[in-house]
Amino acid sequence: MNTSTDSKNPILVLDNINLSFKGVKAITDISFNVYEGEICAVIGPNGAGKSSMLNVINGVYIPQEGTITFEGKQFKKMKPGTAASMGIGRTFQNIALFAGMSTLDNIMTGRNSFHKATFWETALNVGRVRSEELASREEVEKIIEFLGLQSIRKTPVSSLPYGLQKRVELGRALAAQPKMLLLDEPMAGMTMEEKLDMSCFIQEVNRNLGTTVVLIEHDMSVVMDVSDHVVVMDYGKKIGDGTPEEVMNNQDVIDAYLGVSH
Amino acid sequence: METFPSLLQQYATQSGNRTALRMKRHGIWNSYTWNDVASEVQKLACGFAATGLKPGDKVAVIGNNVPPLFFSILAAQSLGAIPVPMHADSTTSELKGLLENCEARFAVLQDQQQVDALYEVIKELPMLTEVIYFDERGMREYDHTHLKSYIEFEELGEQFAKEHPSFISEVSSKVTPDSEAFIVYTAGTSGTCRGAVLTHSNFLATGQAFVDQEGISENEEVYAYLPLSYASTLFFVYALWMIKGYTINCPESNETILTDMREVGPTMFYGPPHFYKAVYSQIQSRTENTKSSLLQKYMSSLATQGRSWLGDKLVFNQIKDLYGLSRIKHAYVGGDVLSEEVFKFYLALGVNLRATYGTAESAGCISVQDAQDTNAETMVGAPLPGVEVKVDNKEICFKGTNAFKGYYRDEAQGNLVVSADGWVKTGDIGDMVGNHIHVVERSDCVSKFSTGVEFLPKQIENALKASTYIQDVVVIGEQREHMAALIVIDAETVGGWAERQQMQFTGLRDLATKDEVTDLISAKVNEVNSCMEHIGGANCPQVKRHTILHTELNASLGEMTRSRKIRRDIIANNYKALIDALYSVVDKYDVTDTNGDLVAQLRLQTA
Amino acid sequence: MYYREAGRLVKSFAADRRMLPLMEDRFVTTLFVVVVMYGLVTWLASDYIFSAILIPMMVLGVATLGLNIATGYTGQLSLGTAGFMCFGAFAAFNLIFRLDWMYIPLAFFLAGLIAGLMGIIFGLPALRIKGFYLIVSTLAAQFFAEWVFNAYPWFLNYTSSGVVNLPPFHYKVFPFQELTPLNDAFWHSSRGRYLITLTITIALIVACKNMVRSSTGRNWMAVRDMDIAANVIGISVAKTKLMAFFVSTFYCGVAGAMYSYCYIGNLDFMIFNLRRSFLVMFMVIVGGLGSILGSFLGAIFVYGWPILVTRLGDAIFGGGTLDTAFVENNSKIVVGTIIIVLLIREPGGFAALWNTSKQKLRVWPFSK
Amino acid sequence: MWEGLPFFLEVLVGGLLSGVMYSLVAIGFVLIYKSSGVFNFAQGTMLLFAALTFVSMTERQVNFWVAFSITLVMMVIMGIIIERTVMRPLANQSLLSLFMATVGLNYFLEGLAQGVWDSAVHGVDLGISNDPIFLIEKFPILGLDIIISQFDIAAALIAGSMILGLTLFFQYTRTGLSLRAVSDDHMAAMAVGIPLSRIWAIVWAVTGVICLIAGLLWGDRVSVSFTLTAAVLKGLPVILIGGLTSIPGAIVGGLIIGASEKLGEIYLAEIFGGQGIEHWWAYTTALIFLMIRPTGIFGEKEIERV
Repeated sequence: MNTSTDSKNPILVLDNINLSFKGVKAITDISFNVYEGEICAVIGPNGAGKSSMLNVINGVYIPQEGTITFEGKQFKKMKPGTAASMGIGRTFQNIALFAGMSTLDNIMTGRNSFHKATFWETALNVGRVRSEELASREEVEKIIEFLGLQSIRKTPVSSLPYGLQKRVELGRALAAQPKMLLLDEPMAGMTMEEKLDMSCFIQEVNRNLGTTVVLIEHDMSVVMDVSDHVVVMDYGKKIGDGTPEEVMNNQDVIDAYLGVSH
Repeated sequence: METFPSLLQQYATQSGNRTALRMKRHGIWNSYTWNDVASEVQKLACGFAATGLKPGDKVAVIGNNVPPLFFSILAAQSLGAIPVPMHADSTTSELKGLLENCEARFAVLQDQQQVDALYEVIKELPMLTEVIYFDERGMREYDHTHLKSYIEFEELGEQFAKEHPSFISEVSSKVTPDSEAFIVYTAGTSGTCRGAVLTHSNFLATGQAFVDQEGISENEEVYAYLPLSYASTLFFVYALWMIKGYTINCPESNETILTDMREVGPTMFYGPPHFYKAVYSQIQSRTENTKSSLLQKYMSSLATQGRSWLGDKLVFNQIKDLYGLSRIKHAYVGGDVLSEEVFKFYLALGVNLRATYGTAESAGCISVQDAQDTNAETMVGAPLPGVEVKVDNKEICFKGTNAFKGYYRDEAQGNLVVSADGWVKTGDIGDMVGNHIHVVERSDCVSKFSTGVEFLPKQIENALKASTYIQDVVVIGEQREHMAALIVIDAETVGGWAERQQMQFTGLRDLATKDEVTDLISAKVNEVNSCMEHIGGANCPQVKRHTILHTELNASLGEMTRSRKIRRDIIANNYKALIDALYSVVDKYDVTDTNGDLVAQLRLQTA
Repeated sequence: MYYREAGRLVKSFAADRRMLPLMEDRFVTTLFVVVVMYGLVTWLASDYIFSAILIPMMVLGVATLGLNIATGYTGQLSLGTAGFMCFGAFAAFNLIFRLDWMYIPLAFFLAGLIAGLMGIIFGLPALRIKGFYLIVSTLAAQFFAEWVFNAYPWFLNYTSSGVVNLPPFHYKVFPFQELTPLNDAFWHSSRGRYLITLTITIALIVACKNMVRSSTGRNWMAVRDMDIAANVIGISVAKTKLMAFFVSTFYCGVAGAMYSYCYIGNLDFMIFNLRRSFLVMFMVIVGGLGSILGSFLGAIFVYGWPILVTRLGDAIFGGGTLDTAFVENNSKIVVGTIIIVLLIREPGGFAALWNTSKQKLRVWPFSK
Repeated sequence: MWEGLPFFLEVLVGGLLSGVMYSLVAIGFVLIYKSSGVFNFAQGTMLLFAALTFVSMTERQVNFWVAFSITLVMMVIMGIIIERTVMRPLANQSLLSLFMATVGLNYFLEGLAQGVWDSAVHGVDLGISNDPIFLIEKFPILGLDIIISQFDIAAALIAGSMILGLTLFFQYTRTGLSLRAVSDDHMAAMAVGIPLSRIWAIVWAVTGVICLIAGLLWGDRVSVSFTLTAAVLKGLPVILIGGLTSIPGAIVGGLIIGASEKLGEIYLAEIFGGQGIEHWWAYTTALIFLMIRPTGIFGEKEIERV
């Protein structure tokens, strides 16, 4: 389904990552590659360390061992700021929107790296500020149209239903025009239609903008039809890695995951 | 005598800087002056010409009414080609059928959605040579052997214009009032689609008569959300626009239709009954939500006592403002009957609402109510100047400037509908009160019980639909011993009601199966029954059994036309099991999805 | 009611980004500022109204706005407001006293900058310390201010009493002032000081509004609402916090300078004590966290209440019957109660009440 | 041996002794913070309120113990009332607004206290002599020529025993156990059937008592007047050093602040030219500690879950 995956060049390389909290192992010797322009699904039972994995990738957690290589740049520990500036976008499992702001403003914050004006310039609302604001607004409006958020543009996000909030969060991540998106259970707790919409959005982003996507998802049917590449985790270890088909037929996976999970 | 292209030229030269068209996009209202329109049309037309569009060719235009759609229609017409508007959300099979029927050589599409719909069958349509899409988003991946983007198409046009500067004007000068302007497919409630061929003068002559009679000015702000694929929309939005040169405003998305209407605050508006009904219901439920008895008193007394100066200042002007009705001079409803209660409400509110009557065959308009008709929603006024109407054994027939040329490639059907002396059958039954038309019923909607007794389902449906809690009703009874009704509740108003009752509920599906709601609706049904009895005597047909559906009727499943008229045959088929249950003794019916899991347990009520 | 929004087409992003998007609001605001504040009030108000009501309310409003930027918009608690006002006041004094070419507005601006600098210094711990622990650093600032101006009389030009009367020295408001009919006497008069305060206040309000409706403000609120998420989408939390502290204390500094120059007319570190910090904080809570309008509503109420009580007392029982202690305790009880009630019932403060009533007007006759 | 040492020790001991009192106040904070996540800023005023009530009664020739017990009861009631009327409605609000509520409460009580009684300065005499003890005379063995205020010792002893009592109470009684459960996780605590509101009531009542004791000791040292409310400002840096939720933290913190205050006053004041640096010095000390351990010495560091 995706052309650029065939020319397998990894955009992200994780090299035996180890992470533990107060001695409790969350991730053990995990290494895998994410290839440019693919949709990579990380699956596994609850508490398998999937979210922690994403947190390591964009520097929210610092692994005790291992390296993260993004676009050839190797890091012992990634910082969230650096990750963002290198073009890693992110959404969270339990929505992390800015509750006090409108849909529009939330997505606008996603463009903060494009705003070079200093605070005193903004105070005086000089030409540069105006042009930046308008430029951002234009970009953000494209996203709003893409995600079909027109009717809730100015609504405070706190008053939105769950499904829409997830969309807004995706919008905020997109606003930064990331090279790679980390989506933590983008479809959790959604109705069937919402799930379909969401997977359409994800696929379109991946196809049309060429954005690499790493997502965590429980709904196997979704995983199977959106992803080019699946990584399976269990108890902080990697137990499977390959195309959806390969993974499906991998015995460990069947035992560990498909066996136990709902 | 004018044609659409000639009128366009006129505006471009005379009032080039006036705003012709506005569309909200990205949260902003973008305007196009007549100059912009003219130049866009010029480019497109050249593009068409460059890619070999000949006069008389058919151009399918598929999409919501966004500016480029208007442009392509005008462009096609100025080349003497015939635009064939189709619905934005038509399914692949629908498209295939229509495109084959009208032998379209060109198709202009709005965006990915239509491309996807068409893409699968594109190779099965040999005559279709060019497919143009407006909206670039998501199109890069597609194989472009059959596709052109609007942009590259316009580039072609500019090329062509350099080579043949005067080509377009020459061709369009050859377009005469009697040349075909549109082929409009009738979304017949009977199901089958027929393409009515309509000329420039069908629209322009009739339209001229209309604007003269109604006093439409060139300063109108018109709000147009209905797709151009209906004859009526073509008449009320497109034709009148070209006649008066006023400003059209198009909404941003389907979710923002109401809010955008407020932003526009139109002076003229044409809408279907369900739009007016929706606004009405919303106003009602918001009124109840205020819990202010004074306001509720005001509103309820509105219909009876009308408005006072104070009432206007304090309440009604504000309400009109909230729904963008404050500036409205001409409000029209058409396509179906709007229930009396709602109709009266708007009139009392001071909205000059008029019912219009028309069919695809009559270029969308035969007559419009005038002052003396407003007492009854089924009185639709005197025929427009230049149009004659007669009633021939209960069936309404018309002839005159708006009479169509016939059905495209359907001689036989044409002859059935058009008599030798040019009278066109509408298929609606009614009578004349003086020179005013009174529409009683669409003939194909008169049903017979197994006993042979005739009854008019629509009558009961409208009676029920007068309730703000009921969105749609389907009355069944054809070849059965009595009537039964499938009811779709209005999620918003019933939801509001439920909240006021401190009820817990998740959504429409949940509401539909709640005892309280069932009682609410049953009460309404009984009310209607008793009032039917009151009018028609004891043995007049009544709704014996009814149930509340767990979903809305679905246009894409063909359960209703895109103008939201119900299609009995398809519904009867889709809900066969349920209906059979209704005619049995059971009082519960389980709806299950494809995996056989329970979706909802419907209550089957007996009146 | 009043609002009539049908037929308003927003035709550009610029128009949509206006400070006051609603035409009605623009109308009322301009009317209020131009006709009322600059017109009628300037013309009619008495010396008492100027110097005992309007000027202090505006000055305190600015201070409140300052605190609101840190606490309301960025979520950084601060108890050092008065301390930073103190820095501002002394900075202004020394600038004007030691540089005879200095102009009042410039002096106030520089005073703001200096206070802002202190703000950054005492804000630095915020980069490592979160939430309540930050109180420490702001309180340190408060006490440090009180101490330093006591310990080093140089700042007071060695005035024995510890209080300098202002303005004992000639001060200029703007260049070529002598060419205007308005002489020093005017600018030293309550009316003149009112005009200075009003103009500066409006300027500061506009500046704040500009920041709030641009990337700066969005970043502040992002940090306030969820700093991890903010960090992940590339907002430098540290930088944003410091910036907020700087701007916040800048406003407090200017407020301090205005407080001593335009309001009480003397310089005394004793009045910039912790109690004043808390008073400003009350104004924020009562007025509403994260609201410019609220900042001023809060200031007006908290400052105005005691005055109101005294006035009423005088009106009812005849002049001077209510002793100050009573009034003070009364207003403490009232304000305290109101704070608690607001926090329970309407955490948004007066601003929220204002907005809900405005919203009601917009959807009148409906309730939502 | 450094000849300044005795003096240094004298200062240090003095500091530590007064530190004990800070600890006492601080524990009040900690208890409430632990149980309901509230940073009770009103404590200073509760302290004043208690002292004022007591004094105003003794001044009206009410017997010491009668006055004491009446005040005690009153403080308990007050604690409970506060919990009911202010804290419960605000349960599971943001920490910020909870804090602000107590600030408002503080202001309210100030008004009330001075409204009901008066804003005059009162003396309170607990009958503890204030004569200094010359250590060298009492314990020649130590060979230290240090003067220690008898009162300080007494106060420290009282406060100390109080602290000890509380610690034991919250370590070994059922209530204490449930308190710790609550501070770990409200929801869970409720799930296992711990009556939150009762815990809160108890905690606030205990705080009332603490306020009384501290109020009296303090009042005796520096007359009973408005300045007593400053107690809260003493308590603040203490618990922040200790880490908001830790009783041992509060104790250690108290000693640290007490000592560093006195030492700073003696040894740093002249470096800084002026005097009265102890105010900001206490906070600077706290800052230094926090920069090293952002959540205090005993405060647990939370992992940010996203």
